[in-house]
Formats: sequence, C-alpha cells, structure tokens
Amino acid sequence: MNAAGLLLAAAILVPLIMAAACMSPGIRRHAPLLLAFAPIPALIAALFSPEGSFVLFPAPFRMTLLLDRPGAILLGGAALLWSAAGAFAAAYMGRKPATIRFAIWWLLTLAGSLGVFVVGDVVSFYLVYTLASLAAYGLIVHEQTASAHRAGVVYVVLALFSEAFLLLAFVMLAASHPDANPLIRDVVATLPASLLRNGIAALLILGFGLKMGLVPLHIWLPLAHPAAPMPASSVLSGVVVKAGVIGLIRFLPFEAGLPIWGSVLIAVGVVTAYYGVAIGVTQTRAKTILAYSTVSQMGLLAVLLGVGLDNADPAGTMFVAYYAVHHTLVKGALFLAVGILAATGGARLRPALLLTAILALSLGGMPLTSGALAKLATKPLLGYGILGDVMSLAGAGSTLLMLHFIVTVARDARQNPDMSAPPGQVLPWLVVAAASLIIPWSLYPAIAGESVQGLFQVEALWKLLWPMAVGWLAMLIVSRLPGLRGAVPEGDIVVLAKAGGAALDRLLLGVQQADAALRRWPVAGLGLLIIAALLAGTLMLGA
Amino acid sequence: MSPLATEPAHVATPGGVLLVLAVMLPVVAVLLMLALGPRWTRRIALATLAIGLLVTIAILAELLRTGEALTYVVGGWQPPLGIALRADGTSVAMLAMTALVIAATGCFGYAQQQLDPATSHGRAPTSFWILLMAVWSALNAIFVGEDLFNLYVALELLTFAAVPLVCLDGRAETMAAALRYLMFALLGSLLYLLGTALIYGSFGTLDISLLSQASAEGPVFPVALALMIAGLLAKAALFPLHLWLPPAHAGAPASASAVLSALVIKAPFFLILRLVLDVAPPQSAAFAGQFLAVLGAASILFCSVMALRQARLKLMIAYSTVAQIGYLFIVFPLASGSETLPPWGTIAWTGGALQLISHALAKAAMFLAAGAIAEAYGHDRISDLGGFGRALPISAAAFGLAGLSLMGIPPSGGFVAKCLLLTAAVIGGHPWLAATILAGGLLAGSYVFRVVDRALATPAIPLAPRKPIPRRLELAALVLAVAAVLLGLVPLQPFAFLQIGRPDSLTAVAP
Amino acid sequence: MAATEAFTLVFVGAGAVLFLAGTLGLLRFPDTLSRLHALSKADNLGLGLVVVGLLPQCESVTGALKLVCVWLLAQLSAATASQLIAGAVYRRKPGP
Amino acid sequence: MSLLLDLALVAWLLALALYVTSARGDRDAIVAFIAFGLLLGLGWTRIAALDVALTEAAIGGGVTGMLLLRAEAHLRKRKPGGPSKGVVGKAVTAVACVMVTVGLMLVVLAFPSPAPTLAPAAAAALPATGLGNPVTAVLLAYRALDTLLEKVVLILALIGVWSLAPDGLWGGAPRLRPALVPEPLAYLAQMLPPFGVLIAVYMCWVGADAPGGTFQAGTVLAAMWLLVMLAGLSPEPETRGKALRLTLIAGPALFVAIGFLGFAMAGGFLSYPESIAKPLIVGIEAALTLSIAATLGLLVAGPAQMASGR
Amino acid sequence: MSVAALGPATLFGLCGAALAGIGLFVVITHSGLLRRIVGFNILGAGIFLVFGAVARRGAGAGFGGDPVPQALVITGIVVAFSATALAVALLQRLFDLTGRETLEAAQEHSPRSEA
Repeated sequence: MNAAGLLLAAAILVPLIMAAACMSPGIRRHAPLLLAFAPIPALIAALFSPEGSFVLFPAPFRMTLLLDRPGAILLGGAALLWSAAGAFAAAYMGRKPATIRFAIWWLLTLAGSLGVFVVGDVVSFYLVYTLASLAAYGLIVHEQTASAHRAGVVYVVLALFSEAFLLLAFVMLAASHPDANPLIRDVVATLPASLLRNGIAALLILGFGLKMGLVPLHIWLPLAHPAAPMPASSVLSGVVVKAGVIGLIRFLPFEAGLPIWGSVLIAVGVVTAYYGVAIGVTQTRAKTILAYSTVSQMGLLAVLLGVGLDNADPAGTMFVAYYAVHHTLVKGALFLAVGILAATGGARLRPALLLTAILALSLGGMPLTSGALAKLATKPLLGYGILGDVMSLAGAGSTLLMLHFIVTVARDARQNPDMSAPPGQVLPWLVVAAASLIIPWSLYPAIAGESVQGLFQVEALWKLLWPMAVGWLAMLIVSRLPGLRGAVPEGDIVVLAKAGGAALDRLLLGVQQADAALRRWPVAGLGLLIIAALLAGTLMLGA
Repeated sequence: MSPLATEPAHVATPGGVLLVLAVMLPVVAVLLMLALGPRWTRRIALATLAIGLLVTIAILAELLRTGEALTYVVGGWQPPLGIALRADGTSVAMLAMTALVIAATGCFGYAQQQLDPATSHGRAPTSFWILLMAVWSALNAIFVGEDLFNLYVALELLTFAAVPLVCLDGRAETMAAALRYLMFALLGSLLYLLGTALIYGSFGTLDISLLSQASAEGPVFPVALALMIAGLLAKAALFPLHLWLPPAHAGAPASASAVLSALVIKAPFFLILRLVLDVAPPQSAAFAGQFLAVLGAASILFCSVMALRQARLKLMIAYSTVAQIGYLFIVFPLASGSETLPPWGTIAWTGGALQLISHALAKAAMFLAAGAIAEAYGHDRISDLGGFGRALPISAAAFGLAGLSLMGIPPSGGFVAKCLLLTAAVIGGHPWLAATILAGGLLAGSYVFRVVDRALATPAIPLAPRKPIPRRLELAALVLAVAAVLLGLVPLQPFAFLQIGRPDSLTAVAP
Repeated sequence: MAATEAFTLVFVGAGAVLFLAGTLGLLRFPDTLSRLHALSKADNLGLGLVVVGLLPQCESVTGALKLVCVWLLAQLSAATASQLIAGAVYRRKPGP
Repeated sequence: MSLLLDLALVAWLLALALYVTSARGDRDAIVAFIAFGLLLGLGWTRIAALDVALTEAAIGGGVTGMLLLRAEAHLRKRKPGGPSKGVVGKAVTAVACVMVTVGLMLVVLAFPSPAPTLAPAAAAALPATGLGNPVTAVLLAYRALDTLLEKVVLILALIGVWSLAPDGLWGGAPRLRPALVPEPLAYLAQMLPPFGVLIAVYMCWVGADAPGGTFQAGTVLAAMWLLVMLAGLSPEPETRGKALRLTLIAGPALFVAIGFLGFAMAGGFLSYPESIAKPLIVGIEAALTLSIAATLGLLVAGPAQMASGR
Repeated sequence: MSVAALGPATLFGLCGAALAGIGLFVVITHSGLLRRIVGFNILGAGIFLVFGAVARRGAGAGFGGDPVPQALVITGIVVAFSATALAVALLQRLFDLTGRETLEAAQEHSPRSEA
C-alpha cells in the first residue's frame, strides 16, 4: 500500500472516523468545526495522487480504491465544495444541539459522496453510493418542517428505488464474472457482450438517472433543495447529484459503446434540459429555481454521456467530468449566495448581487466564465449538426432561467435591512466562487487540447453570445407574462402522484381486507388443508 | 431397508457428547429452577447461559477442528431402533445463532427485571427464565435431531415453551393470541405426526439419513411429506398461514418476542429444509420447491405491505417477520443445484443461511429495541414516537442498523444474503423471484424508514420518557444489530463451513 | 366341561338381558331419577351376573379374584355416581 | 365374529365422533368424547396394543374427560358458541375433510407388504435391557431420549398452566374442592384410593415385563389424588410448595442423572450397563410414576386460584 | 376388496383416517374453543390409530405388534394430553378475563387499532 493509496483511503475514512468520534461528548461539542476539514484528505488526494493510483484492501473488507482522471477532477471539485460548504455550515447553523446531528449526517454523506469517485469495485461502489443516498436524507429533513418532511419522504422512496435498480443491475453485471466482487472496469468490459446488456443498461440509466434527476425522475430535486438548509442544498445540488454522473461514467461501456442506449440518453437529456428551464421559469423561490436549473444542467450532462456512448468515445467522459466540475462549483456557490444575500442589505448588497449574477450567468455560458469554457470544450463532442444547435439553444434557456433567478433574489433581498453576512459565511462563498473561475481555466488546456488563446477568437465568442442574446430576449418576453409566475407547483409531476395515491390506497386497503379474511380461523384451516393437498400433488408430480 | 442395518448409519464422533450437553443442559436448568424456586431461578439461568455459550463454542471448535459432522448415538442404540443426534455445518451455525440470541435476550431480560426489583421473583420473571431455557433446549434438539419422531417431541416442547411466553403479561388479548397460536401450532404438529406415522408405515424407520437412502414407491411418501411440510408451514407462519403470528409476536413481552420471532419460527423452517433436501427424492423436491417459493414470494410482498400499514411498532415488526420468512422459502428453487453441484454448494444456499441468521439477529435486535421504547414510553404507537431517538439513542441506532440488514443495505448480513439470492435468481433465470427480492427490499426500506423517520423527528414538545432507561437495557439490542451488520463482512463465496457434513460435500465446489 | 359352559351361557345371557332392559329404561323412562334407577339396577345386577357366569372360565384363582375386584369397584363407583347425580338433580329441582 | 365386533366398534367410534361435530351443547360432546375414549381403548386391544389401550382408556376416557368437563362447568355462563355461520364455508371444509380422509384411506391401503417392522430388532435387543415388555424397552431404553423430552413437555405444560395464574395468586393453590362436598363422594374418596394405589404400584411393577408401565400407573395415582382433593379430604397443595416441586422433578431428574451416569458406567448418555439395566429402569419408572401422577393431577387442577398462605 | 378381507389392522387404519377427517372438520369449523379442543383430541386419536394399524401390520418376533410405533403412540398421547391441559387452562383464563370462549371477537380487533 503506497502513500497515494493511503491518501485515497483517508479520503473516505477520515470523515467516517470523524462521524464516529462524535460519539464522544467532548468531540461532539466541536463537531461543526470538523466539517471544513473532513474533505481535506480527498482534496489532497485529488491534487497530488497520480492518476491511476490503486489500492486494495484484502478480505474481509474487500475494497478497491482507484483514481482515474475523470474521478480526480470530480473528486477535487467536490472536495473543495464540501470543504467550503462545511465552513459555511459551521457559521450558518450556529451552536444548537440539532447542529451536532446535522454534522454527523453531513460527515456520512460526505464520506459516501466522495467515496463514489474513488472506489473501484462493484460492492464498495454500491456501499458508498448507498451511504451517500441515505445519509443525505438527514440533511434534507433537518429543518423538520412539513415541506422538509414531504421532501424527505419523496427522496427516500426514490432513493430506495434507485438502490433497487442498481442492485439488480450490479448483480446482473457481476453474475457472469467468476469473482464475487469484481472490479467495475472488468465487468463493464464484459457488458457489451452480455446477453442481459439491454436490461443492465436500462437499469443503470434508471438508477443513476434517478439520482441525477433526469425527467421524469427529477421530482425529488425541486422538493429537497429548497427544504434543506442552505449549505446542505449547496452540496446536494453540487455534489450528491454527481454520484449519478460518476455512476454512468463508471458503469457504461464507453470503450465499446452501446448506440441504442446512447440515443436514449441523448433524448432524455434533451427533454430534461428544456423541461428544467420551462418549469424553472414559473417558480417563485430562488432555491427552487436553482434546483430546476440543476435538473436542466443534468440533462446537458446526460446528452454528453449519450453522445460518448453513441460514438464509443471514452474520451467523452473527460468532457463530462469537466462540465460536471464546473457545475459543481458554480451551483454550490449559487446556493451559498442565496444564503449570503438573505443576510445582506444596504451597501454591501450590490457587490454581492453582482458576483451572484456573474456566477449565475456563467451557467448560461457567459464569456470568460467557467460556463463558457465548459461549453466550448464540449462543443466538439456535440458536433456542429442539429444537436449542437439544440444544445446551444438549451444554453439560451439556462441564461433565461438564471436571469429569472437573479431577478428573484434581487427582489427578495430588496427589503433587507442594512446588515452583512458574517465573514464565516462570506469567506467560503468567495473561495468557491473564485475556484469556480480558476479551476476550469487551469484545466482547460489539458481537457480541450488547445490553449486558452483560442477562446478569445471572434468565432468562439459568437458561439457563446448568440444563445445569451436569445436568453435575454426570452427573459424580456417571459417577464411580461405575469400569469406564468407560480403556475406550476414545486415538484411539478409529483402532483400526479395524488391521483395515483388514491388508487394505491384502495390497493393497500384491499390487501388489509384480504389479510383480515385470510387470518380468520376457518379460512386459515382450510388453507392449510389445501396447501397440504397441493404439496402432495407437486411431490407426486416429481415422483 | 435392512441392508443398512448391517452397517451402522451413524458412527458416533468424539465430540458428539457436546450435542447431548447442548440439549440437556437447559433441561437440567429447568428442573433445577423448578426444584429450587424463584429465588434461584435467575442465577441458574445466567449460569446456564454462560455454560451453554461455552458448549456452543466447543461444538463450533470441534466442527472446525475435525472438519466433519458431530454425531452421537443416544444410549448406543443404533437407528432405526434408537435415536441419533447429528450436527453438520448448517446445524452448528443454527446452534451458534441460537446461543447468541438467547444470551442477548437473557441480558435484556435481566436488565429489564432490575428496573423493577420488587417483582423480580414474581410470576412473569420466573416463568420467563424457565420458558427461555426450555425454548433453548427445544431449539437445540431440533437443530441436531435426526429422528422424525424425536423432532416431533422437540417441536412440541418448543410450542409449549413458546405459547406461555406470548401471554406472560396476562392481558386478555395476549391470552387470545396465545390460544390462537397454540391451536394452529397443534394443528400443524398433528399433521406432522400423521406424516410421521405414514413414513414409519412405509419405511419402518424415522431416521433422516436412513430415509434419504430409501427408495420411494407409491403415493405414501409424497402424501406423508406433504402433510409434514404443511404442518411445519403452519408453525413457521408462512403466508397465508400467518393468522397467529402478528398478535402473538406483537403481544408478547419484548424479550419473548425477540426469541419467538428470531428463533422459534426458524425451527420449523429448518425441518422443512431438511425434509425437502435430505428426505424428499430430488425430482419431487424440485417441484415442491417451486410451490414453496410461490408461497414465499407471496409472503414477502403481501406481509411487507401489511407491515407498512401497521400503526403499532411491534405489529409492524411481527408482520415484517412473516415477510422475511418468505425469503427463506424462495431459496428452494434457487438452490436446486445440479449434477455436479449439490444444493448446499450453491450461492443461494449460503444466501439462505445468511438470511436466516442475519434475520434472527436483526429481528431480535428490533424487538429488544422496541421493548426499550415501550418500557420508556408505555406504548408503541409509531405516530406518537416522534423524537424517540433523542431520548433513546442506542435503541434508535440498534433499530436503524437492524433495519439496514432487513432492507438489504450494505454493509450487513442481510445485504450479502439478498445479493447472493439475487445473483442466484439472475443466473438461474428466475426474473420474478429477482423482482420479488427487490420489491421486498423496497417495502422493507419503507417500513423501517417510517420508524427511523420518527426517531429523527424533533417535535415541538420533546418526547419525555416516563422513566429513565438504563444503558445496559438498550445494549443487548445494539450488540445484536452490530452482529447482523458484521455478518456483511463474511466472504461472498459459498460458506464452506456450512457444507461440513453435508453429503458429498467433497464434490461441492464454489461456482 | 359342558356344565360349566352351560352355566356361563345362562348367567352371561341373563346379565345381557338385564343390560338390555336397563338400556331400554334409560331411553324410555320419563325423568332422571327413574332412568338412574333403571341404569344402576341393570348395571349392578347385570355385571354381577356376567362376572358370576365367567368365574368358571377362569384359569387361575388370581384371575377369578380380578373379576370379583372388577365387580366390586364397578359397584362402588356406580353407586357413588348414582348418588351424586341424584343429589344434583335433587338440588336443582327442590320438591317432588 | 371378531370382524363383526371390530366393525361394530369402528361404527360406534365414527358415530360418536360425528356426534361430537353435531351435538348442540359442549357437555354432550364431551360426554360423547369420554365414551369415545373408552371404546377406543377397547379398539386398541383389538390391534394387540395393550399398553396403548391402558393409556388411552386412562387418558382419553379418564383424565382428559375430567379436564374437559371441569372446563365446561367453568364456562357454563357463556353465550353458546356453536359452529361458524357460513354454510358454504362449512360445505367446502366438509368436502376438503372428506378428501383428506379418502386420501389417507388410500394411503393406508397402499402400505407396503410385507410391512416394514422393527419388532425383530426390538426383540433381539431385549435381553440387553433385562426387560420383558418390548414397549417399555422402547420407551425407556431404545428411545429413552423421546421419553425424557416428553416428561419435560409435561412439566413445561404445567409451568405454562401455572404461569396463567393472576399475579397475586401465583404460588398459591388451585381449587378443586366444591363448596359442598357430597356425602357419597367423600365415601368413595375414602374407599377407592387404597385400591387405586395398589393397582398403580402393580402396573408400574409389571410394566417391565407385561403390559402396563409408568404412565398408566401415574395416571391412576393422579386420579386417586384428584379424587381425594375433590372430596376435600386433602387440601390442594400450594404450587410453591417445596415438597410438591421436588416430587414433580424427581422422576425426570433421576432419569437425567442416570442418563449422565451412563457416561461413567456404560460409556454413553442414557445407556445402561447390561447387568443392572433392569433395576435402573424400574427405579426410573418408579420415580417417574410419582412425578407423572403429581404433574397430571396438577394439570387437571389448573392454575392457582387461592392466594398463597404465607 | 371385500369387507371380509379386511384385517383389524387395515380396518382400524381406515377408521383412523376417517377420525382424522372428522377431527379436522370439528377443529376447522367450530368457533367454540372447547369443542375445538375435543376436535383436536379426535384428530389425535385418528392419527394414533393409523400408527396402531402400522404397529399391528408389523407384528412379528413373537409380538402382536411392532413395539416401536406403540411406544410412539404412548408418548404421543401424553403430549396430546399436555396440549389439551394447556389449551383448557388458557381458555379458562381467557373466559375469566373477557367472558368469551371464542377467538372471533379478537379477529374483529383490526390491526390498525391502538394498543
């Protein structure tokens, strides 16, 4: 076991150890202070561990850790956001007893969500994925409001479905493999030749799509993000949804390609990208708008993954990781911004709003921002055909949505008294905001394979500016439509579940009545005789 | 039959004496308790728990040391005339599980009785210890029994020990529950006995290993097996024969529920397993296995939904037991084995055994945690338990960890078990069983989540316990839950240990 | 030999007739007390006759003693049972 | 002739059983069941099972009948229960039961011929036990573990029954004696027990070599004890009483002890050294008879109904 | 098969089968628990008779029947009596507490009702 391996192990273990240490009352009191430091090993690992680091824990732990480039990129971005959001949380949550509980859930979610980027074997992946999924529930319901509770229930139900789909997919993947707990890359290599490949691919896309929030499995996002405390929303939207992205990156066979499922991903992604914008502009709460923006952005990522899968292009995953890390940092910073703006007024409001606006428009691809880099870097992957235009137009949608967001937060903050957010909150925010600019710039040459000079050419700028212009225009139109605001409730199609709920209730009531009937003595006695007779019949069949 | 008489079917092994001890030690304790009276009961029980654990460990060590099954021929009378005891790997696993759960339950019971020293020599505590010892003896006798009639007596011993446990607190509804349990169990026993009569009538022996070599002709054998299996199904409370279980397991005192749900219903299942795999001809077994799997799948789905709908915590756990038992029955078609691979070499067999053990640990943990909760609040209505995690963190943690195992979430024994079963279902081409396993996991997640959600809630008025609950009362549940989780660290390969002493275990290879 | 067999036949036959009569009485008499009367009469006397009839058939003295014991015990319990039943009837319906 | 007798016996048994299903009151059904038990005892003699016949007559007709009649008297003031209402359900159940019967009959007719039997094996092993009655040999030697566990079952049932007492009365005595003891009952209770005890001792003693044995003897003893208690001649014992408890466990305890001594004397649990096998077995039987009598009597007497005196 | 060809073993075996059927019927259809207990005893008697038939068929070695099943029946009768005693005691206690001797009222108590 080398130093790099130890570092990787520490990335997962340190937060877990911290969570366990919270059992001791002395440490528990200072638990919030741990949050900023828990992701540090992961950050160091992402920066300094060489690509391809590999570490194997023998039985009975059976865990393989492994860092590749997309993983390192995502791990670094995620660790940075976790660290900053942790510092923010320490300042934001205050020293209430409930904060300790929040810290424990935070550490567990953190361990899981960073773990998914570094584990290399199937069972461990499922383990850390589940850890992240389930622990996030504690973050969502932390405020204990009715809406938080509802969001938590929806989240858990969907998360369990995701777990179930993935478990079946993993089992089907590993079934043909001699090793009980094979490495992900080994089983994925066998996937295209597997007889079950369509079933596996469908299950993987369902399972990870649920986590990413692809339409129509997105309903937990717009419910959960507004309900959670500010720093929690930030990491949920910035990092936890990326568990789905890394899952698809790891488990889909980009080497060999699966054209049909690539097309499916593209189709779903396009629908999601537009749907998120369309519903997002009808929303009135800033955090809900951001949640729908995340939905829309995940649609873009799905399209990128689909193209990669379609073309059997393993390099595509690099672009996906690049785009994802941009989204991680920007979306994380934006959620923190909502918290900052709610506590800022008077003279300091204006600079804060300005920075927020820059971050927001970055998602739409404003030149010089990380969004612009991400869009330019991924352009070649999308090609210059109809898909490229469709995606550019989706960028226009992002701009529209972000303008709507800026208007909304500005309006919300207008009445704030003259005050300023505490430095413990502002500083982490600034760090994330800065990182969201710096990191994509520094990675760009390596990813896109060209120097940053190319970014300043007119052609490139035009590619970025026309969607923005379209977005501005659309905003002008949309803001003239007062009926639009609040037209669609948060969580949109979750409303449909009400109708289904009645039918479900009837079914459950039917089950209860059947149970009461079956548990009557004469019925059960007769049932016993019938079962004995049937058993005798089956036993005679074989004789 | 007779050629076998010349060559003994059972050769006693040196460690076989330990099996006699495992069965007789609790019996001696029962007799001593009765003779010495209430003041000594608890001391005898605790001493027996300690010695019994040692005996179990010795059995385990002996099995591992020799690598073959422990056998004892009682009184030196060879079957078919006499009775043999035999413990192979699977049996020893059952013995170990039993000892662990009984010991933990005993610790819980001890701690609970200390809460109220005035009544600790009263009716309920004294009866509890005697019955607990009797349950232990009966379970050990069932897990090592080789003779079908001896097993009948042991099953009845188990029933008579379990029924009074149900109504130990003397409330009217528990009386009704106990009576219903007794009656349905009796119906099951009598069907089993009828089957035994028919088997003796056609083979002149009741020894399982002699029967496994017998050639079956005509209708007698299938009818006898069907009656026995149906009778055992009634005792195992598999859907739709679960009428007695929810009120009985929910009404019993927590420590009794833990033993009933974790162990007592496993005994009839273990016998069904032996009948299907060891006694029935393989062809017949395959068909019957399919049928049992259908019932098991129905049990999983139906009773998980029922668990989801329960308002009371203990009823929910009880329905969950019926659902989890279903998983054991879907093992039959999955572990059907092949020419080269006997059933106990398959991953489904390991999965089934793990499911059995991890469910026992997890379910006992859940009932003990529920017991601590009921002790603290005087009720177990789930909707009124908001925030109990604050007052009873250890119980809440135990419940949550046990829940992980029930749901099949890693790392836990339940996860490995369900993973293995799912793999077997996928490899064997049983999509419906795979879907059932997943759906059962989802439903289990939902009902466990309902409780965990209450544990984490922070209601406006904090939920105050009516009396302080000492940590040691909660600890037993946590130990069991952690054990259930630790089971998840066992290798994913078929457990070689479980195959010791199975026929042809040398040919068994890992898939 | 023939004499003992004839003896047995006569006595056991008479006992059987008494049993039959007693059973008829049990079925046909109107009230509990008279039924009881018929039954205990038949029981005592009938069983006595049967036992006497069987005595010559015994191979040993112990066997004969056993038969007599059976009759005595039956007497005892039948008498007690009749008394108990009659007492119960009397208590339930005071007066004639 | 004997076939005719058998047929008549079977017809009576079936008629009584059917009467139990249809009788209006529970008492009628129980009386029919007692008669059924006695006839069944007769039936057992017809298939050469005298030991079973004795047991069945003592239990089926005797103690079980007493238990049920006492229960019926206890439940006198209830609403009549009767069979469940649904006619269709009843018809379906009837059809199912008829099918079960027919199936079982076919199976009984299909038993292999020649029948498998352990009689020769049991006979061959008999000298090693020193016994003459093969049933006793099976019960106390070949399958002694069954018998031992069965005794534990009996004791456990008693503990179960005791545990049903209300908390305040636990450890107290059951109530058998009626408020008013009828004169004749007291007379019977004085007359009968000496005979009963004699018969019990005899049965236990001959059980080693002839039909009879510990269980039959124990039942007779129990009946005598119950009679004495019913007549109020002897007080009902307190269930907490030391002597009573020692009597209860004496038999099984001796059984277990000799079983374990087998390790030292004969090289195994529950094995008897050939030279003293018979005395050991008779000793166990004697102790068991006492314990069984106490257990059966207390099972019929039921849970404590009077608070402990102390 | 003519009636005359029936040996007592088979005859009582068939009787046992019929008694088992009748006992099952009583147990399943009667809601009164005391009657149900009687039904259990009839069912048990039927099963023991089947055992008895088996024993009689196995006559040999100078014994009128196979002693092993006979011994099993004796054990079985004891166990059946224990069961009856326990059931009767439970029933009496239930009656003392609630005044009923059926389980049906407990059935109506729906699973959602409070403790």
